[in-house]
Amino acid sequence: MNEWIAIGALALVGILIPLGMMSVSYLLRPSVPETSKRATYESGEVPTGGTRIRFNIQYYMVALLFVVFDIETVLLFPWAVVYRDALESGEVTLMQALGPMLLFVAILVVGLAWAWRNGAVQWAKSPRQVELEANRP
Amino acid sequence: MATAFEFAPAIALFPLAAFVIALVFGDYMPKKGAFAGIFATAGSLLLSLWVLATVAGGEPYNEQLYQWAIGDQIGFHFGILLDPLSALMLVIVSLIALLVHIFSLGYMNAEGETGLRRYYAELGLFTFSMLAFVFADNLLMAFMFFELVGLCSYLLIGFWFRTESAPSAAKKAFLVTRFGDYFFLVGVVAIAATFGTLSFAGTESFPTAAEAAIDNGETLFGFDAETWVTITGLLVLGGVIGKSAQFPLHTWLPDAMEGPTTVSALIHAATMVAAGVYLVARMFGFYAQSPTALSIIAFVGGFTALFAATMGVVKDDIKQVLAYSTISQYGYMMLGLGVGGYVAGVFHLMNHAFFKALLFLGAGAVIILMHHEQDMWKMGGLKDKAPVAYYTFLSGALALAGIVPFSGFWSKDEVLFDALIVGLEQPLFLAAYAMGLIGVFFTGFYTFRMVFLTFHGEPRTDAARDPHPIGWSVKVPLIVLGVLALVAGVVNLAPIGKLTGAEITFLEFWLDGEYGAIEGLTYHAYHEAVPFAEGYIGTETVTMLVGAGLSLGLALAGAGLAYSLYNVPEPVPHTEKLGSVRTLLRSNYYQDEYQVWLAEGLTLPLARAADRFDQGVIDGVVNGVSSVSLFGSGWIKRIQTGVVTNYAALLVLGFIALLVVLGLHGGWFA
Amino acid sequence: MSVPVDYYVLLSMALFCIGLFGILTRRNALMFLMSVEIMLNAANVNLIAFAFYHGNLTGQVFALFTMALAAAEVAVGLGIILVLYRNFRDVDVTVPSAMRW
Amino acid sequence: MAPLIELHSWSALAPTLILALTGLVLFVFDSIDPRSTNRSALAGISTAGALASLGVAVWYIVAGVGDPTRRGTFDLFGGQLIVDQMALFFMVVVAVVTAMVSIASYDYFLEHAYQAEYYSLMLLAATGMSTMAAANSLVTVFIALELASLPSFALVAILKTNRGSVEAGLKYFLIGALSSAIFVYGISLVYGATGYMQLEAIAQNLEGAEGFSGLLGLGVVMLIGGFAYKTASVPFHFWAPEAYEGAPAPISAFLSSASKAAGFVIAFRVFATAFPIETMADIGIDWTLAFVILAIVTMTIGNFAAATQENVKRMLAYSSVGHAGYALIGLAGLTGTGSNDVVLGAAMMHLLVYGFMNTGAFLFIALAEYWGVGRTFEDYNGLAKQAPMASAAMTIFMFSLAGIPPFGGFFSKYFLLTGAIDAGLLVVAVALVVNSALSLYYYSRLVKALWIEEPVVERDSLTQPTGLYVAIIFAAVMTVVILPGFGPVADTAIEAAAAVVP
Repeated sequence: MNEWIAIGALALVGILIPLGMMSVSYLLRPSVPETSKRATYESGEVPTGGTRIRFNIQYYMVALLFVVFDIETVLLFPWAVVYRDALESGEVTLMQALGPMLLFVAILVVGLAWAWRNGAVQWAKSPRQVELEANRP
Repeated sequence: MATAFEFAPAIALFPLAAFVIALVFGDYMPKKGAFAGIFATAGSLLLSLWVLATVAGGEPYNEQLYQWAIGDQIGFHFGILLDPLSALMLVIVSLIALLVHIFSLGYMNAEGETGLRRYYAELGLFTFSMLAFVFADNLLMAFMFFELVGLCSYLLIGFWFRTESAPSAAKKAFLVTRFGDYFFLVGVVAIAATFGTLSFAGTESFPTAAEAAIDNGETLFGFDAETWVTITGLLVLGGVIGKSAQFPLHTWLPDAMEGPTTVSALIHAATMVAAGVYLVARMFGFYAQSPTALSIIAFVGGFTALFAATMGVVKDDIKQVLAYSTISQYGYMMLGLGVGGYVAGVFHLMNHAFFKALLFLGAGAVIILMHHEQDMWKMGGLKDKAPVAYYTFLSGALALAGIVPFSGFWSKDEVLFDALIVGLEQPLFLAAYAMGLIGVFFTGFYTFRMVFLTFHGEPRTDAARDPHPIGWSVKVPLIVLGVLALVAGVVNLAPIGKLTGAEITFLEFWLDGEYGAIEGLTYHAYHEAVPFAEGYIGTETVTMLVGAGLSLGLALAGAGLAYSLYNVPEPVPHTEKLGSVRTLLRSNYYQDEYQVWLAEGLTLPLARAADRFDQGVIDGVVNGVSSVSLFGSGWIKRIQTGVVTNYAALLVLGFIALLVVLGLHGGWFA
Repeated sequence: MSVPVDYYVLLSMALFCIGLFGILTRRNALMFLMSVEIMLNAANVNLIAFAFYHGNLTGQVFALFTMALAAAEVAVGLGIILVLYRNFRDVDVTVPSAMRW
Repeated sequence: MAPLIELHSWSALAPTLILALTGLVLFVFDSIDPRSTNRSALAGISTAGALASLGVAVWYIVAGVGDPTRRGTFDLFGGQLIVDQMALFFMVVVAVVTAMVSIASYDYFLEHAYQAEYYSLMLLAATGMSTMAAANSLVTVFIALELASLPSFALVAILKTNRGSVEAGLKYFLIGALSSAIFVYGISLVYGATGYMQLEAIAQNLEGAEGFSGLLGLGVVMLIGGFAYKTASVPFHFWAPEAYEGAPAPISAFLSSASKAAGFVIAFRVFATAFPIETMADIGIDWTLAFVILAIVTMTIGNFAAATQENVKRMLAYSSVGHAGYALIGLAGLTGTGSNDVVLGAAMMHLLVYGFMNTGAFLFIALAEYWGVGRTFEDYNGLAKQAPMASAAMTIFMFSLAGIPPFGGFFSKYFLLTGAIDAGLLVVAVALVVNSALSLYYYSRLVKALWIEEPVVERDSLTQPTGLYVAIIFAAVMTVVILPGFGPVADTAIEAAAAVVP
């Protein structure tokens, strides 16, 4: 159980330090309420609205794409681990080791290309696109 | 090498083809399809004769043609059984059918009937059904065609469906026979379920199986085998009693006279009514296993023979007299079969077919002569004006009354002889014999009362004074049948054979398979199976002479009484002298009344109660089930609240329930 | 020094139940989604612990697949939640209840 | 029989690969020409892909792939995927439903903005279902299941501005996510108890799982949950009525036929292969009992809830739940007392026939939505006068669904009934009969509305969209001609089932 005591102590210290610092600062600081202090902080600029604004839909699009493609790379990981060993063992050819992953990436590329062409990663529409959209039934 | 048997199906299929042709093209054909029927029945007759010859050559035939349902235990099939009995019956049926068709030319066509297309089509179908019934090789096929026969008789009795009485008579015939057939159907199912086969003949037949079951002392459905055979046999007998118009299901037959007289001839002589008795003969091997069933057949037959004969005495309508005589004569056949006289029963069936067809056709001729008048009191004196009709009718009447040497004498005498010898050992049967014997007297009386009233004396009406002429198509069948009624008895002159020692009982040899038969379906086999002992007064010959003398004497006495009462120029009804008995007889012993009372007083309330039960309880349950279902449906669909969080909760609950059930069942928590 | 596998199972079951609790109580679609993610990760904990216990890699690799699929699921889910918001002006999962019974 | 060219074992998966490839081709097409409205090209590509997949699968069956006595089964990736007769049988079901739905969608999505996305998502979902048919390891089962599910969520919600479609998509997604979480947790527990994910390996290592019987039991029940979700069985069926009602009708057809069939094939394979009945019974996990309960409850709830629906599509949705209950008999009957192959084969046959009759029925709804006649029974009144052919087809579907001879549905249901009786499950047999009787009520209600009732409102004359008509008539013809062709179908199904059940 000794090891567990050490871990517990470490966790305790880890919690106590930030709590202690916050309470010390709360005790020491002066309290002068003022409207500009309560305003939204926008890097020194005069704020133009509340914090609860709606983000552009593109944020979500990019975020979704990021999540998906980011996680897909996880699948590269086990492959990468065994790739060199597999080749050196001589039991598989280069094509057998590399081919499936190339196929996998190729499929991802198709997806990415599709997303790109459909404007998922485009931050703003070009005038030509706007015009095309307008002419579309 | 083509044998007769390869063409055997055509015997029935010819009339079927005639039916189709008459139905489709009848209106465009000369004589409205009559020729189609005549050619078809003639073809059937020729083929039947060929088959008869082949069977006589020692080649019986029992083939399964088409299996239409196969189960684990039992298969149902159509097949053909041609043995001496069925071959003989085929000839009789096709001959009578042919003659009736020919006669119809004179009776129906010449009289300008409408609806002849329908008439000939139905006649064809009727003949087809009967022929197929005759050569059926199993009970179910027999049942099917039995029903078809019933249907056709319904159609034909109701031929004049625009009159008031014909449709109701047709309905009555249909319903009464259907009542009997209901038992028949139950019997068929019972036999099929018990023995796993419905074949009449062969090693895999139900009579054989029944015999084996009785010999092995098996228990079937909780009864010992013999009792069960009796029960199933009596169930089938229900159909026979209905069709062959035996007491108490005979009431349809007199009403059936509403049909055309030709149809009556066909129904009474060769088809519908004969079907019942033929069925008993067909499965005689089965009945022979059960003395109880046989004695019931004998008693029903004997009683009916007497009972119907007494009613025939007081009838005024010529066809009514014949109707009751038919009932009575089939009673004799049943009596004969019931006492184990297989040959006697079949012999009488054959003879009766000839003379009864003759009498009906003769009555038809009389009706033509009389411009469609059927009341005998309005006839008289036709003897000189229509000698052909008279002499042929007389021949039939003598046969019916059982006057030597006409055919009816020989067969009726044999029936009574068989009853007598059995009765001498089992006194119970003496009662049946006595009834049959007394019936002979009445038969003689009403037969000759009819003859004298119709043909003798002075014409009593204008119609009788100036009769309508009759043509060749009427005369030919009458002559053919008249000759047959006279001579048909020679096929089995048993008394003469016994007296002289000559081997002249051909029918017995025939049915006994001397000329070839299917094993087990012979007179000898039956005779051994029948459990009745036989006794004689002195010797066999003495017994026979006593019996024959007695019956002949009674018949002559009856005829003589009729002669003295009615063979006068101006006969008067003597029936008043009978007093209240007359009312009783005229009312047919109130048979119709009591059956109507049964129907109205007993069955109707029962049916009402059943209806109320059906409407209230059964329908209530059904409606209740459906409304409960729909209510339950309304409730179950409320589970789907539309809120997805509830779904998740219910899903988890359901999952946990499943887990708990499975866990408890598998003992995970133990 | 190794932690018995039972502890991991207990941990994962706790996570699973926490996720289930979230699903049953939260009405916000995003919270619902997060709860599902917790449940999936509970399975991942199990998989990796058992892979260690059994000494084969199947569980670990499958955990990777699960994560990838979870991500894809989230992507689809977010897309659906977006159209949900557009149509119903809300991300409360109990609001769309037009179809029932 | 012409010899099959000796192919790489990969090629055994060709029906699935063709579907995947078609999906990718559609993506490439859309990348080249974004937001294309070339409906004929898109529907043509996807139909051609589905038909190619169908053709190859049928060819394989005929050529004897998967038949142990002829070409044998194909194991791929160390037994992760297997191509046997059962796999091919369900690949056929998936491909044929996909083909019918693709053709029908040509007309249905006339004005729709996301043509290419629609078809490619459908093909990807079909790929997933096709893979499910071949999945032989819990890993591939789960991946294939998700591959089928994720596009389905999007497909249900594809009418982005239709509140019904979005609501359906949301409910489907949420229940689906919950179910797949439960399912994957079940996988992790089974893996924990046995140490393997490959189905045969699980079966071999069950003996060692004695100490973990609690974990294994929980895991098995969780797996049952996952299958119940995919097959829309109680208590995981809650998504089905809403998803089928709200989704575009071709998608309802697709999900209720192909997706359900795919759900069943993995259930059949996992339970028949990985959890042999005797071994599991020794451990105390009698999973057939679970399926007996689920079958009875599912068919009862589905049919009872369907009985009083006013909305035709929702009625069909509930009836689809009821039919899941019928097909569950295939698993419930694997008690070993009857003939396992017959009862499982009967369920397979039912799913095949169901693939035609139910797809056809939903496509008729699609046709009605295309005409815009409305959703309730009343709205369908008198349609037969204006569209006799389609109505006749719908009548065939209804009677076949109710299990009336001489249509295909009668035979498969009859086999299920005899299978249930053989297996000694009299309660299930009784429930089947009672529910069939009840189902006749609401199916015939629709037939009555179509043929007998007078229209409530005057309708303009109705057009005859080619694609929808082709698909419906094809489905109707198949529902009828499957009867004469039932001999070989039944033989194949029972043979396939015999290869899977121990």
